[in-house]
Amino acid sequence: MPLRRLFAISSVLFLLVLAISPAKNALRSYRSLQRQYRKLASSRAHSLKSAQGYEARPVAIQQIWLRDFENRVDRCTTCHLGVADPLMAGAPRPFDLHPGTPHTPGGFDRFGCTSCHGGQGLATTQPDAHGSSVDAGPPMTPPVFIEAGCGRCHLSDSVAGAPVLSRGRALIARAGCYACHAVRGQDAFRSEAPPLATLPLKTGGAWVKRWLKDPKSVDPNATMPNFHLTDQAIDELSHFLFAAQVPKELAGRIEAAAAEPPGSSANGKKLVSESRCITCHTVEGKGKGSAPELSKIASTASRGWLLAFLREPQAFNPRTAMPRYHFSETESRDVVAFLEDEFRDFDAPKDILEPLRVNQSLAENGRKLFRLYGCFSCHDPAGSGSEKFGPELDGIGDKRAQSLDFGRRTDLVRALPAWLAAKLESPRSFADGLKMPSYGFNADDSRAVTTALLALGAQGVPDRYRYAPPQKPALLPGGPVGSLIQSYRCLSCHQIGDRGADVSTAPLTYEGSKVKRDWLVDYLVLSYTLRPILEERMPVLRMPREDATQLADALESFYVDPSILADPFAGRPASDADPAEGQRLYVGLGCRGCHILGSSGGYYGPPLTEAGKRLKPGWTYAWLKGPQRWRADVRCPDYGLSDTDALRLAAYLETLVPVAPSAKPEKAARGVR
Amino acid sequence: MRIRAAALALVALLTVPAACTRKSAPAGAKTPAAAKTPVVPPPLRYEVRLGKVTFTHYCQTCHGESGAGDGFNAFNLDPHPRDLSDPQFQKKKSDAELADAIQRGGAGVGLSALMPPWGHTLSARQIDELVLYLRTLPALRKPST
Amino acid sequence: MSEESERSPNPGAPGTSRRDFLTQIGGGACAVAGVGSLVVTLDYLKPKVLFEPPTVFRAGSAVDYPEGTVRFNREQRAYVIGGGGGVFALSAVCTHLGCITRYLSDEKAIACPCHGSRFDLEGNVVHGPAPRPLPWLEVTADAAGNLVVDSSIIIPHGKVTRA
Amino acid sequence: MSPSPELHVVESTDPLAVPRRVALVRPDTRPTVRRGDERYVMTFPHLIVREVILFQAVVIALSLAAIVFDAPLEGIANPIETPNPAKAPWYFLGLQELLHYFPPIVAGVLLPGLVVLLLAVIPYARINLTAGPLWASGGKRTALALAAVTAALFALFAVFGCWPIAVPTLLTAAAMFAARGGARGGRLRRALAQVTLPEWIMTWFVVIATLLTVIGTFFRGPGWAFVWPWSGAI
Amino acid sequence: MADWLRGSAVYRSIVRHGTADTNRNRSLVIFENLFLHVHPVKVREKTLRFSHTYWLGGVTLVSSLVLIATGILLMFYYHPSVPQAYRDMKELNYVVDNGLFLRNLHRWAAHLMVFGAFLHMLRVFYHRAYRPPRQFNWVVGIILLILTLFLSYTGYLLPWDQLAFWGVSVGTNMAKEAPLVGEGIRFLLLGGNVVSENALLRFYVLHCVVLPVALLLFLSVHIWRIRKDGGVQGPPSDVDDPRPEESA
Repeated sequence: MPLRRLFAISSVLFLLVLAISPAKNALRSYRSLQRQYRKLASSRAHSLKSAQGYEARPVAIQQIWLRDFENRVDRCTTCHLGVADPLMAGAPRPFDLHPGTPHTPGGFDRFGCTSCHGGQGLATTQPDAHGSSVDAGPPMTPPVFIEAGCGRCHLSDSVAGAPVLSRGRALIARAGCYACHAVRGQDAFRSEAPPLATLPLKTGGAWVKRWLKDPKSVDPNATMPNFHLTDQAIDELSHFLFAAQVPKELAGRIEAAAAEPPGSSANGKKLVSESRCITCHTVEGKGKGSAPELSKIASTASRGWLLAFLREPQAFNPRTAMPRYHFSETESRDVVAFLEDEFRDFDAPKDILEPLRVNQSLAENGRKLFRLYGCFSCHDPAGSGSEKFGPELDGIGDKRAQSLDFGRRTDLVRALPAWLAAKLESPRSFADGLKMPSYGFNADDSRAVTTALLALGAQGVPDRYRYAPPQKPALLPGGPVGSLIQSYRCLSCHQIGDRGADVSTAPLTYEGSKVKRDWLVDYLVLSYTLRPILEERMPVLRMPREDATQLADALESFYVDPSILADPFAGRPASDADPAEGQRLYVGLGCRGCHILGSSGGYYGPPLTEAGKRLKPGWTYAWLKGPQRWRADVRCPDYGLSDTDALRLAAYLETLVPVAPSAKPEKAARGVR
Repeated sequence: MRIRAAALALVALLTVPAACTRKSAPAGAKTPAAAKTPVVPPPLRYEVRLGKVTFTHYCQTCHGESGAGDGFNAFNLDPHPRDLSDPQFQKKKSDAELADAIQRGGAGVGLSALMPPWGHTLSARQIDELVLYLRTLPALRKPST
Repeated sequence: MSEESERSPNPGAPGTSRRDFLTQIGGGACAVAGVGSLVVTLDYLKPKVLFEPPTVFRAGSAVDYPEGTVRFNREQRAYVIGGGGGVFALSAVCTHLGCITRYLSDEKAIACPCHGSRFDLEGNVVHGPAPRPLPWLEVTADAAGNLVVDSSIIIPHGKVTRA
Repeated sequence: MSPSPELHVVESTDPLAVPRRVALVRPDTRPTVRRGDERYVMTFPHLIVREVILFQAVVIALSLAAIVFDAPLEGIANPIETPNPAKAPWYFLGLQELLHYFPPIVAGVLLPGLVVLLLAVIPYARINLTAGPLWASGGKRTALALAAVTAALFALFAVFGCWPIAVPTLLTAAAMFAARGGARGGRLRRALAQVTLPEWIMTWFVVIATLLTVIGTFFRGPGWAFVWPWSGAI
Repeated sequence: MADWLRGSAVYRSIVRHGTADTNRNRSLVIFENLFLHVHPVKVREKTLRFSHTYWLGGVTLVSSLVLIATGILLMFYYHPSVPQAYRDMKELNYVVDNGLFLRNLHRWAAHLMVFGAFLHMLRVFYHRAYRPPRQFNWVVGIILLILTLFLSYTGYLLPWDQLAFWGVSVGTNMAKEAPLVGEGIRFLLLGGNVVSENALLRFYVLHCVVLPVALLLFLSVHIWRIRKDGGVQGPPSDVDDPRPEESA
């Protein structure tokens, strides 16, 4: 080809090729989107001036720069132009107003977008920003897991407004994940799983094998996961467990108890129903509790063990939630007799409680398996040392899909949430030789746990953004009062400060300011139903009166809140505050809609029939001034009462004392149904 | 010979249920799906979901899960709680009126004091969300009637 | 291309105009590409996003500024001053050569450390090389009295904001 | 170089040179003898325009590549999380592949150092300057030496299990023997017969380097295990 | 317009010859231009043939020119500091107009330059163009090849992504194996024992200043030597080509 023609052609090509990139740049999609937005917004504008304002907006990249929040840059608003503009409510997708949440629309300049939604804030193209293309940055969190974003900053177990996250965190704690996996801030976690030292005297070889095969099939409340053991492994582990040396002292107790004469099943039935076991345990699935199912307990544990355990549960498992009931020797025998008669698995083989004759070589293999599967993490945490058995979970929420090992699971979407869900559902399906057991989470549980896991970021957010609700100090005295609180396991149901479980609606933190001491003593000795609709009720612990007095005195003197006035009437008699007017208020405000008073009233709040005997007026006053202050999610509405009105009502309630202090407990004791 | 006969019988035994399941499986799969479709409520918008949470927590005890005024505490109450899922009622009341009734309670709008005022307990936004959720109740009601 | 045509370019030869045309196309395309590259390069060099502190900043509430209060905002290089029955803001950049001035609380004056310019609390030059008074910056107050200063907007002297 | 080099008399073999000229040259200088009327053209425009076209062609090719293929950019560097496999840039993958077979000191330092040294001394080595075809001088001794060296090299690489070197070594040796007496063969064999020993060595080196680089780039997956490029594990 | 431009005093002070329509003016184009001055006024027609050199040296040279141009532009948006370096890549990608194009161009040109240099070396070897008097230029070429590799390698770290970090970690660990000096070289190169911000800064300085200057220096020598050694050298059949005269 002649040189000049070649030169002309190549020059023109040169020009054309060099023009491609600027042309592509000029046609970037955000530009046309911004022009569309201008048109849409100005057509929606209420005034000519604001329409002109929209029209005049330049086409440019928008960004939210959060220097103090991990130096985050979110350019989502380059396309999502209307997120903070009320005018754009209901507009088509990239332009619509962001739904209102605790942090929006007011908080965009503090939180940006990616802090909740994930994705790549720096990107200005949709596939890269949303992380939908293969090697783009971090993908967006799918909307079902959106609460994972809350969990990055909100570090408490329970996060108000994030029910899925809170549930996920609770499930993780209950499943004992922290026993094997290290997670920041959970170093102190201890599983409630029982030590296995007394197992040879507790149950039989057949039962242990059944249990190891699938704990949930034996007890639906079991927290122990299914390790999918082979029959041989089960056999070896059973031999190892039965080879354990039972501590002499406990063995003595169990054997002595086994030798005792049988008790009265009929009396046992009455005692069980009074003791409200179903507050924690379930019986054939009835009851809200999550403690072991009782309906087959007699085919799980030997009579001697049950009796010895019932008399002092903490000697067998120092971490148990089970309180110590002060049954007399006979009473405890009666209770166990009832359990033996009624709560038995009648389909179970006769020899289910026969101890296993130990084969030492199998037991030796079992010992290896016990280590191999990390059983010690839950059952013998002291023996596990400081090393956690499983890989640490911190940062799992920021893992990139490319760095995950999908192994055999070619069926999965290559994304972190899918991987986590599959890990939870069938952990062993990824490769051979994996040890993680399966927990039998249902779809909802699995979603909640995945949400909580996605909240575990690689780095903690800056201090300014970290939020944990203010720590309520937990006063836990030592000495005799402390050991009483320990042995009655008050914290299994009640909260003190931030310690303890949330089963009871009555935290003990300010109980001394709330209830009158004399009432409390009586109540501790023989508790009765305060809130008829709740299934979780205070059990009758058979507390001796001196214990009750000691506890009540301690509550009276230590567990007080300085903001609750001891005497709201300021030294004057309560009648000065006009209780008659208070009664009128009681009617006028509709309190009877929820509270029982005398023979009528709603079935929701606690009965007020004997409020004057039970509640201190200072508490009543403080409560009426704002119930939510004392319990954030309480349903009792805040009426916005004036001081005078609140005082009048308090005075009225103070007048409510039972006419004839008859024995209530018969009516209330409904126990096991 | 007997072994072979036994094996044949076994094979037959195994194939018959297999054949049956193969036939019945698609049919069985179809019917529940077809029956299910109308029942599944449409996915709720974010604000409405928040409203639902508030409703479940504060209102359900009296107004009932579907808003029909059949909560377990309703039998105590006279007058009876309002049936919120009634389309006639919904048509009559504007959003502002509903929000006002929630905020100031029954007594505030000249009705029964048994409906407490929630203005001090719930934020304005929560009340707005609640109203949004209330508006979805009539639609939820239809399949059950 | 033959040897002869190169040695003696013949204006009358039939190939000449076509060859010139081709040369012009080639040269022209190169020139356009060159100029275009220059333009694109200049556009490339123009930053499209900026990481600069916002010129608008919150200065607290009006009640924090009783008469005579002077607060220096380091990042925004501005004084927020309570005076004249309200609040106003002054740029802290000396009008002489751009040094950052200092507020001398015991002398109630603003002084520049570089060349000794002095200003009073309203920004007027007391003495020194500074040619102009310190500029006043826009201060707006909302209904609750929260002050917002925009250091990018200069307003006339004496326009005090009252909450 | 000795101070007074020996002089050789060389006859110009150019038949066009009339009258014949005699040139005196040293063995390490190449005789440059005018061969007749060489055609010359003006640098401008002939060379310059070609250069401009070359420039444009390269830029066009690069631009098209830049528009079609994006430069790779992975996640931000994370010193804790090693990608598997961790690969060096492609031009070092041959080396990295060598490291897989040999102790680091050999593969990382000795071999590359040797290669650079050999490359640098090429123009100073006599064998390169005389540059006769491998089998020019009969060749029983050459054949023996070649077989011995090949056997030694093959044994060495085979001991290390380095088949990507051992096998091309054998193949090259085979090609070299095939070239023996190729002057009377077909076109290919005639061409082979003209190849000098340094060229054989360079070819051997290029084949090995290419093979190692290709294997390192496309056939190595997690744990530097051999994978097929289409398995997606690279 | 064009005529007026050509007639102006300013134009004529820059371009001191007339239009290139006579051989005299064509010669002047070469004489008067610093950059074209490396060429002789006349070249042998044979050397213009594609098969003579395959233009491989030219391809390498053009890639290096593209690299210098795009590299300078990229430097405007690059901070050699640890989280920022990576973020700057993202900025080029998403915010800077044509930034991604320039980065891609730089990357592919770098690969082309390494590849072109290898092929160029092979071509020269097989064409026996390393023979005297070109032996010195061959060595310069080897140095250029090594410089090119180092330039490419130091540039590899600058994006500070996983690919860069681990590529360089692996590479520097190879250097560590050198006897005696290996550890020291690695320590000097990285400015520490691990690939860190120090290493990034050092690689940046090497990539943007030290190595390019060295490359330009040796490149000048390389090109100057081509001219001095009698122009580009073709395939072995040209071995006995006459040495061309410098001017006709």
